[in-house]
Amino acid sequence: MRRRTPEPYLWLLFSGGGVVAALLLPVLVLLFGVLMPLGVLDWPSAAHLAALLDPVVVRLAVVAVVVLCLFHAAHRIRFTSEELLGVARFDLIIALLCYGGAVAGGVIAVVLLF
Amino acid sequence: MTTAYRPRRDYGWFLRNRNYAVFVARELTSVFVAWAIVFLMVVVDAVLNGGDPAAFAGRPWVIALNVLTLAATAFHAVTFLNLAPKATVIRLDGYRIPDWMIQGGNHSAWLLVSAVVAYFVLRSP
Amino acid sequence: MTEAKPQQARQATPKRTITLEVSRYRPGQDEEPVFESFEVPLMDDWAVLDGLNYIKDQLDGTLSFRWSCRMGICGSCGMNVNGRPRLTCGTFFTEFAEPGAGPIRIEPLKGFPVIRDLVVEIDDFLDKLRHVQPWLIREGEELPLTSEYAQTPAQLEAYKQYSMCINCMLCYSACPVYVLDPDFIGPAAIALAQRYELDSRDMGDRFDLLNLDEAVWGCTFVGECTRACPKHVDPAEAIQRYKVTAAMRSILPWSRSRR
Amino acid sequence: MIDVLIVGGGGAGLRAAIAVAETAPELSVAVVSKVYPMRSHTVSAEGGAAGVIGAGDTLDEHCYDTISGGDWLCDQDAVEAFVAEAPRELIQLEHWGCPWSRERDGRVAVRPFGGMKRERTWYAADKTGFHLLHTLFQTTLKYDGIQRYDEWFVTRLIVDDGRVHGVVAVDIRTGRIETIAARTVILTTGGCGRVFPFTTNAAIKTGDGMALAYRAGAALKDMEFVQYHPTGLPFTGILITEAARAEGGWLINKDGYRYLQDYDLGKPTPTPKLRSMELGPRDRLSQAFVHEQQRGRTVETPYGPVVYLDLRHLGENKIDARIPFVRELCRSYQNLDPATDLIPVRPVVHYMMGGVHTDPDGATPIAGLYAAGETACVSINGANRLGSNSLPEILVFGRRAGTAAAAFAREHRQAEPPAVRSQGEDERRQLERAREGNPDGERIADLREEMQRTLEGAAGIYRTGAELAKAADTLAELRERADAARVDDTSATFNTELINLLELHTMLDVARTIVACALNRRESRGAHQRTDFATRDDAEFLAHSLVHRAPDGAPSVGLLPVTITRWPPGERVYGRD
Ligand SMILES: Cc1cc2nc3c(=O)[nH]c(=O)nc-3n(C[C@H](O)[C@H](O)[C@H](O)COP(=O)(O)OP(=O)(O)OC[C@H]3O[C@@H](n4cnc5c(N)ncnc54)[C@H](O)[C@@H]3O)c2cc1C
Ligand code: SF4
Ligand code: F3S
Ligand code: FES
Repeated sequence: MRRRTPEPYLWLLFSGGGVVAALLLPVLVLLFGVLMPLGVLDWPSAAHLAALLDPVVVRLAVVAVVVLCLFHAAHRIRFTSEELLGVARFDLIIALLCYGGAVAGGVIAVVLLF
Repeated sequence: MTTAYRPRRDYGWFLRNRNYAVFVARELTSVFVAWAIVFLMVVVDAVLNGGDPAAFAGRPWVIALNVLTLAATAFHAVTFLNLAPKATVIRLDGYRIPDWMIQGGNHSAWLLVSAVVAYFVLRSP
Repeated sequence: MTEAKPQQARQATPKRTITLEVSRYRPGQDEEPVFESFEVPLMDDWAVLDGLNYIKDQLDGTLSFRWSCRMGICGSCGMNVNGRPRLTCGTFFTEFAEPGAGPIRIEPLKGFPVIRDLVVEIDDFLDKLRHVQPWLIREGEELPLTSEYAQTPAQLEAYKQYSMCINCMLCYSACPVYVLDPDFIGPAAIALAQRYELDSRDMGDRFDLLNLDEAVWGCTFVGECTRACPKHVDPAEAIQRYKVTAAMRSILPWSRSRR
Repeated sequence: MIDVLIVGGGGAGLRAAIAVAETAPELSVAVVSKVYPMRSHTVSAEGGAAGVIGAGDTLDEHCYDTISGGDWLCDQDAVEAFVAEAPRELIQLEHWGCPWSRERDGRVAVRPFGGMKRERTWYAADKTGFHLLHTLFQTTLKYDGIQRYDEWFVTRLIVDDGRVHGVVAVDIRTGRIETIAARTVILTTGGCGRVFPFTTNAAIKTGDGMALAYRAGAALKDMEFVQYHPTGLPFTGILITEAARAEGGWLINKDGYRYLQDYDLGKPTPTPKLRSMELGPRDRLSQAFVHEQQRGRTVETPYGPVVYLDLRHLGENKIDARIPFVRELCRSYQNLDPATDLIPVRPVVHYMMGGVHTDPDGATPIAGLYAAGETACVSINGANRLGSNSLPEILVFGRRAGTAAAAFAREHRQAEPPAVRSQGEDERRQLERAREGNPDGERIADLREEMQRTLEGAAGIYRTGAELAKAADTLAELRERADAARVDDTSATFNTELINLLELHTMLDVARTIVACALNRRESRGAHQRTDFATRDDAEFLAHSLVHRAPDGAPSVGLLPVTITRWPPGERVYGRD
């Protein structure tokens, strides 16, 4: 029996995160990060936004988006840094740091939202 | 007899050809993805815990960074959705659905999702 | 018979010449590869390989390189031409000969140890091919040698593309992951595994051979392997498809079916 | 000591290796090849492999096509064995995974081929040889017992007292010269097209195995029969497969006229008709070209006169489905698209009917020495091979030679005689001397070119006694000059100049036998056409040429009767019925 590898699971999270990030992030950054601060659009009222976040499903979804996107980023950062800097022999540490960061982000999101 | 020459490690490989550079750029969009999440969490925090999202988002450096982030996440979206057919070969009747159809579907989904999100956010109460 | 003598026609009045900068590495003589320049006739229908043969035949008999079929099918003449992995028998001077173009640089395929001049070591690559068990695996009783296993054109089509690999290794040379980490099983070997995995006649299961950090999970989808491949095998696709298969198999361990 | 040592990693060699591994797993088997096996020339074969399978076809018809195609110079017992076993070999390949092209219902598809009365040519698009070789190679990887010596060049057979004992070989990579002792040796080194200047053959086809056997005292058979393929691309000599004509391509001259109708090959029809016109045998088509040229109806190009192969009426879809490689080759190497343009073609040296004299089990008169594939002459090809008979030949006789050698090795377990060591030492000294270099002599390439020109001039499609006699002298003299050839490369590592020198020597030996046999055969038959003896002469020459190396190194030619079983010699009829 060969050693089991966690890569399939990490890759699934990475791919899911990639899809979620691709579908959601550009529009959110466009609205909240660019158009509203620049005054092209008005900020919606805090109450409206809070209302949007009110249902539990939405909160859970936000947590999922956060976790997936962070995993996506963590996965790519792990591999790219190893390839660019040639530090693949420290893979275990790098992987722990990257995925650890993603998990931490998830925890913070839970704390914020619930 | 191992007299073969083993080339030294090439630290600048990603500068050797345009495609490599595009690849690295694609991978580095992930840093912006991470930042986008951080930024959105700050906004969420402000919304839920009584802060002013506009104050943080309005700082010049944050706007500048977000303009870059917009470009990066859009680039991420385009590349990611374009590459999807490679992993998902779909066959109907034994013949393969051409890549452009799958890509077209992905991009339509992206537009749709974006429109829905924008609608809910901007719908005035 | 008065037949034309192609060999002579070949050398008929070259209009111009072109410079080939050829990487030389002579063990025991050179510490590391050095470039040597040769002037060769710039003929319209010459490939880079014809230029190298001109050097070997007329200018310097000590230049070493591999070639055989000169028709893009044996896979032995892969080299780095102006920084890109190419089959030299299928790369023509006309591509580089616009006025003002510099010399053509010819180096051994990147990512492999250099035995001499343009010849690289490929045994490790062959071990990788063998690792994926590239043969048809059957279980149970064999058909007698009087009838074939049926396979419809559509079933053939499902793996055909991955069976077109000529083992030229251009994809390895193009893949930064392989060049940085030679343990990576690499594009052609995984495409070959897929060639059998997707063959309707094959009953084998190469999950344990492919679901490894140094097999499909080593690939970060640079995609350059596919761009380099002269036979349109699309190894990048083969790998990404197996990633999906392997991931599904991992979360649904009971799903043994491969298709 | 290795039980079965196979020299050559092409189709014949790999098939032999598997046969040994399967039938005699307790024996040791090794494949020595001067290139990695999947680079062997079998990889270039395009069109297909003949084997009776379809309804309405019979073994007898395949026999008859082969024998009449070979102008009655085939040994009919060998042909019968070959035809009977070909289909099971092709099915065996299928069972090993070969991606044969298929009919809609999943059965293997067959296509027509030149000189064949029925559709019986199996194909894998137009990369049949490629798929066949890779399937065989990948299948050998399954057997741990098959050892490989990749990129080792065999320079000598060790023969003592009428029995083979092994080979001497150079490891090209390190330059190490080694004696490999073996109980049996199978030569599967392929053909020798490179003795001619304009050939479809890959660079490695230099007739090494023929020369090895010849020098060791074995006979070569029917060496005068050199096949010209009618459709090679000018300049490169790259082959445009006969499948292009089988799918409906036309040969036209400079006036757009399907000229084959003028040469007793039938009447033009819009769709291909078996054994007629463009589907006639290769010797007759190549000869027709020469006559067209003499009538001034060919087109002059910088690379000699050409006619055109017209595929335009087949349409893009059919071309892409059936002969995609033809399109790929035309686009890359001729800068034209067969879907819209005419392809310039001319006859090109393609295949060697002759080779090492063997019986139908591949055995040579030297005990323990076998040969199979293009390097051997069993003989099933006679005076002219039919297209698509060679791939099944390498399978059928590769397997037979493998099995026979295994049986021999099992029964004859000899001890190593002292000759092994002494002959090995002798060879080593010679090779080391060659590697010391020689700054003076003539360039290898120049000598090679002179040899090639000599052969093309004298032993081309049409030959005369006077020219052949002159060529024999030129070649004898070239042989001497080659001993003093210039060698600059004194390195041990990957010394390809040394290999080129060794190949020049083998080619010269082979070239001399071709000319000697051609000179001796005072008749015209199949691919051997003498303008001074223009007809077939069954009374004297219904016989194989057998050529031995005389003590002075010159070839000495004799005759051996042809085996006739059921098909007495008759007229070769194409396009009339
Ligand atoms: C372009 C082309 C197309 C063809 N198409 C068809 C077709 O459609 N149908 C058909 O039936 N036939 C076809 N043929 C003919 C057929 O391909 C060959 O006759 C057949 O492949 C020969 O196989 P082989 O195994 O005998 O030799 P090869 O495949 O030539 O193998 C020879 C082997 O011997 C090794 N070797 C040689 N010398 C030495 C040495 N000194 N030391 C060590 N190793 C050595 C080489 O490395 C190689 O591995 C075609 C031929 C050509 C040229
Ligand atoms: S996949 Fe393509 S590039 Fe890679 S070895 Fe095969 S043919 Fe060459
Ligand atoms: S270039 Fe390399 S990283 Fe993957 S997609 Fe191709 S194998
Ligand atoms: S020489 Fe065979 S692929 Fe180039």
